Amino acid sequence: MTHHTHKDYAGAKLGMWLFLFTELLLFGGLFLLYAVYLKRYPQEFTAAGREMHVVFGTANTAILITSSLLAAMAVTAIQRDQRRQTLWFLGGTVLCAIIFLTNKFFEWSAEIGHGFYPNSPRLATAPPGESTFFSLYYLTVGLHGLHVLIGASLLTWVAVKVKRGSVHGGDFVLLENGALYWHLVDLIWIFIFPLYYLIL
Amino acid sequence: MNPARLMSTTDAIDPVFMFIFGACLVLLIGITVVMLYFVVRYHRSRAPVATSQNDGNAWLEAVWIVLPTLLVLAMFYYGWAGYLSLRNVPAGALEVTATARQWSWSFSYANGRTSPKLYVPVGKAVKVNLVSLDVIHGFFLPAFRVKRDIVPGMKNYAWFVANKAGSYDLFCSQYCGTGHSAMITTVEALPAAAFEEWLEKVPEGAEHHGHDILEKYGCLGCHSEDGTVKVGPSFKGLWGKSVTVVTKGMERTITVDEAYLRRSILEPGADVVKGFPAIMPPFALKAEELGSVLAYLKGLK
Amino acid sequence: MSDGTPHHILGYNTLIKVWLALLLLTALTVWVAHLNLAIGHVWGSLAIACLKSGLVIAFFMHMRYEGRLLRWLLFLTLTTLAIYIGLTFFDVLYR
Amino acid sequence: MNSAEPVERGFWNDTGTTGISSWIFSSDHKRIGLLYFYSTFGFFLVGVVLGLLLRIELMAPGRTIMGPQTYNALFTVHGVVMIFLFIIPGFQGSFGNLVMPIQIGARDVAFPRLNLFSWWLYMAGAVIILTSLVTGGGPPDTGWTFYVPFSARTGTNVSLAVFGVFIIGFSSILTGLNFVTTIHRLRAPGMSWDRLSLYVWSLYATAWVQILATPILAITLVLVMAERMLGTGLFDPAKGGDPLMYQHLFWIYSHPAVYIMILPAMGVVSDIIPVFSRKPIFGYKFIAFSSLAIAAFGSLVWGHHMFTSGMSDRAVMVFSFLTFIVAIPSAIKVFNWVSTLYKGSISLEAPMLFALSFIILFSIGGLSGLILGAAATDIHVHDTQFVVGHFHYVIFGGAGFAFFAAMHYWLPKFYGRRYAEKPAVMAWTLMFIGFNVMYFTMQVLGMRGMPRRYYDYLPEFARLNLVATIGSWILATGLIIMVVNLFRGLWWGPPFSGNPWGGATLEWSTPTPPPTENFLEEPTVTHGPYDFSALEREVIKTGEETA
Ligand code: HEA
Ligand code: HEA
Ligand code: CUA
Ligand SMILES: [Cu+2]
Repeated sequence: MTHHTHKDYAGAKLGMWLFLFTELLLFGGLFLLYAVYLKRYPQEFTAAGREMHVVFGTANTAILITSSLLAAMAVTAIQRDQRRQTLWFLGGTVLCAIIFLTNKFFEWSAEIGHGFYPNSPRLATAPPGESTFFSLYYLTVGLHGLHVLIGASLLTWVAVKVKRGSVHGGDFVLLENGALYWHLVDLIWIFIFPLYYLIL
Repeated sequence: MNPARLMSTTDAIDPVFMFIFGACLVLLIGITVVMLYFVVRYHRSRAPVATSQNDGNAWLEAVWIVLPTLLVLAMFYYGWAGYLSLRNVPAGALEVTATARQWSWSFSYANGRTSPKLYVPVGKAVKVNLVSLDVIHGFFLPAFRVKRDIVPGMKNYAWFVANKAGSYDLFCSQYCGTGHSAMITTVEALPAAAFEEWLEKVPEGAEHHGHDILEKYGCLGCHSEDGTVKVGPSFKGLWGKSVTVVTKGMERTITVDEAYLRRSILEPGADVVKGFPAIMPPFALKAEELGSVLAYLKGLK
Repeated sequence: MSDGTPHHILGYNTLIKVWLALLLLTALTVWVAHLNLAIGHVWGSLAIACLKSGLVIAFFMHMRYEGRLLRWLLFLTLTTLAIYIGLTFFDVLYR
Repeated sequence: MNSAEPVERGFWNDTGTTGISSWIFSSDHKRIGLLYFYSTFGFFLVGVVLGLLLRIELMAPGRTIMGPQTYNALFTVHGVVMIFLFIIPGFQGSFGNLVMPIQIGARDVAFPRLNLFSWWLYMAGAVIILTSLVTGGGPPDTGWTFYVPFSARTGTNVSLAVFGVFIIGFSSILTGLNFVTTIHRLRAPGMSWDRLSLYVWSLYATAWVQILATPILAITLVLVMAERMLGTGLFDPAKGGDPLMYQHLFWIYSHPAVYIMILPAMGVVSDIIPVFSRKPIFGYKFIAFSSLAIAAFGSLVWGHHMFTSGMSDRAVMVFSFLTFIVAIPSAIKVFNWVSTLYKGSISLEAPMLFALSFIILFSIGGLSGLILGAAATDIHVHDTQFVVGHFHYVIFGGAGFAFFAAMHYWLPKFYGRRYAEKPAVMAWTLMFIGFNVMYFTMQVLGMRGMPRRYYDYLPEFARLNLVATIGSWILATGLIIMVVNLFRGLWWGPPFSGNPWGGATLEWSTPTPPPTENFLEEPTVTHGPYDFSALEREVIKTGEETA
């Protein structure tokens, strides 16, 4: 009864895009709060932004952009039916994701070590807006990190399918959709970066 | 809606209500009557086949888009105008601060007088500044059509004027927890002279001092003095009674004495009387306040 | 594919050019941030971020080669978000 | 299954496997639809019992059968169950799934397995919510709105309940995107956009609301959890947060959500009225378009829940204005429905009775919404029983009655058996009377100033509260008769086959019950959904064949 006589490629992509829209709006709620609190506490946000590690942020931006490039190249490769290249590109993407998360881990350790985390004693004595900034930062970046994790797992799974040959030049929606998801992760970071790291 | 002629908030709201309500009633009756007429007239027993296959008419559509639009625009306008008169406090209004907490009211006046009821002079506009000590509450005076939420950290206000002496209900309208429905008090509108007299009167007598403190801290919102069970146990006859309490998950029976009461006030979570939710917040009473409260409770038979 | 949608294949060269542009814009936005243009630089960084995301969407995500429907829907989503934020500001700005 | 006459079984028998696993692991949209139907309707009955208990408590002032804390938990759970477990997933999940793919001539939805996953997510969320009632600090007592700071402070099990709602939100999103894709991609040849039934149009509009609004709820609930567990303080004034921002975020979703509830209901009514009047729907394009307009403008009006909150006056003006604008597409629908009756041939069978009473009850609810939408009058009735009356009129009188209409109209199609007509009409009569006695009284109470979420009230409100409680019992009697009659009919009643209502939409052209892939051969659509003249020719033709 589930014999798929035809695979609706455009339908699958439409579905994926719709899902990406909901992800955009999910983060949209956090950006909305950011906008409101930036309006209310411009000085405090600037002060808190100075505590951020721009170097980490910039490095991670470059890493994500590169990973996005690799994901896009993987799509090109599979369209040309080059399985080996596809796997290399996907591997690169996942590697970037791992580096990104490792960076993140060190960055968070440093920040938490300095006493910046929600409800921390240090923030309790700081002006109200700073605690708001850090709470938003941790929630947004944490949620983003979760998406990096999901995206990387998704791409690994797709890579396995490519290797097994069930995703190939004639049927690669899965890879394309996985890559779309990955680009979304990049897209959101593109906004997180200036809003949290560059509010100097 | 000329503010000079405006006598009260009630006068600002009621005509708007009448207008919108009336228009809605007319529409509803119209729609119902037409529908019932069609149902009866074109019932299959009378009309075995449909006599028309008409599936639309652009003119009709235009009519019932434009007319309702005009109607709702009028409703919007009057609604907005009425709202503005609730927001613009007349000059020279008497200022009172309402402090809301779970689950009691306290009203304080410029001269430092505080009261659990809102006393106001007849015929004079009163501006009430709304302060919350914990969660969101709502300041609701149905008789004056006034309502405003009391949000912690925000400076909300409301105003009204009582044109007739009397006692009016004051409700907490925004859900605030177990005692929400018990968070009610009254507005007491007194003739100007009587109000002045009340305002200057110093709360009397040391023997009632304990009662005043209970009132000040809002204890009476949850604990009655007459034996009725509200959110918490009643104070009446409490002293010397033996009660079952839950301490760290264990039940035990104790006799109410000074030490127990003291702990219950300063550290309410320590022993919770069985059958009541553990929701009372700790109250940091000053030593002498605590003393007179305990003395007062002892005498409350 | 059975529905016969033509698939546009993006060459590696194009992708790498886009990547370089993205890195450049990242450098630019870090540089702009150090110029100390007060609050104005929030708008500057946001403009650059929009440009970058435009590139990602158009090329990496192939939006340039998609039909009209997807573009419309993307537009719809972004408008919706803008409206959510915009109408909230009627409260925040005038409170 | 012991009726004398044999009944064709369609998709019930088609699959090789049997037993429970052929249901809960099936990706057939009809089976998933019935799964949704039974689970949501089950929760509806749970919510109904809770509502009844609320009314008994309010029968007389003071303590009647429970304490204040219990009451508060009860209305919270009642609201959460009714909103998140019944009415939001209910329509899309059950009748959307059952009917929509057939109406567009598809074999299934675009992502059948995702569809099943949605149901599983829904069940998981429901189980989590139920768990929250008996674990931790006990059932949440915040009201279904979860307003901070109260929800961040209360000791009850809010975090878990909120997490359950979060999961259900996910399920709703997936259903929405599945339906949009299905309607875009899987229409049968000849099924142009102007031949879609109005029910499908309304589901399409609803699906967009689900996609564009639900993510905001998801993030808001995450923030409430973070507030409680991490102390992020984003809504805590002591830490620089703003409680009103929570309300904005909550209502950005929850106002559009009321249109998730009502739009499919409007679609059902738009489908039923022409069938039982034997006349094309009046103003097809306007009704279809007004569904989209409601979905679009419905996203702009959330602030009308916050008129008294201390929001800026300018925002009050903007949101009040937009609220009135969104009433216009609803007005368009009502006028077109009534006009459809004109010069028709009206038969008052159970589905039609529910559909017609929908118009009246929805109009009362919607018109009272206008009183709430005007800034001045909302100040008086906000957070009173008037609001409770308003939303029960639109949700229960509107969406609920349309749900009942759909049950009587479509379920026989999927069971191949039908209920008895007389008890159905009697049940309807009782429900209609009981409903108005209860909720109209509550609106009067609200205008007199009785606040909502009040466990206890002043003596002056006693008489009307008693009346309302009696109304709830009349309503309950009607509902019991309806449920018993309907299910007895579906399981053991006389056979139902062919096209007894005389519908012209595609589901009436497949066998009853439909086979697994809905159509014996892929249909080609040649006429509109309400083209009864085309239908009459077909009926005569098939009549000859069977003769
Ligand atoms: C199915 C659900 C549903 C629907 C469809 C609606 C529809 C509407 N609602 Fe309602 N509403 C709720 C569910 C719903 N609502 C809920 C659950 C709450 C409370 C939440 C809580 O606090 O717990 C609420 C609360 C609520 C409030 C906040 C009240 C308060 O707390 O103070 C407001 C204020 O504007 C409002 C307005 C409206 C309006 C204007 C419509 C309009 O869409 C109605 C349009 C319909 C008509 C207008 C009637 C039909 C038309 C005619 C009969 C023709 C003639 C009409 C004209 C000339 C215009 N609603
Ligand atoms: C879909 C939505 C929906 C529905 C259908 C209902 C249905 C009912 N509601 Fe509900 N209600 C809400 C949604 C809904 N409600 C929401 C969202 C709130 C706000 C919560 C909050 O404030 O946070 C609310 C609040 C609310 C209150 C206000 C509480 C307060 O503010 O103090 C009250 C009080 O009377 C009430 C009562 C009822 C009653 C009596 C019913 C009636 O439908 C029930 C009628 C009863 C029956 C019909 C019973 C008969 C059936 C049986 C006994 C079972 C038989 C079964 C079999 C034979 C199988 N509800
Ligand atoms: Cu205070 Cu409700
Ligand atoms: Cu609303």
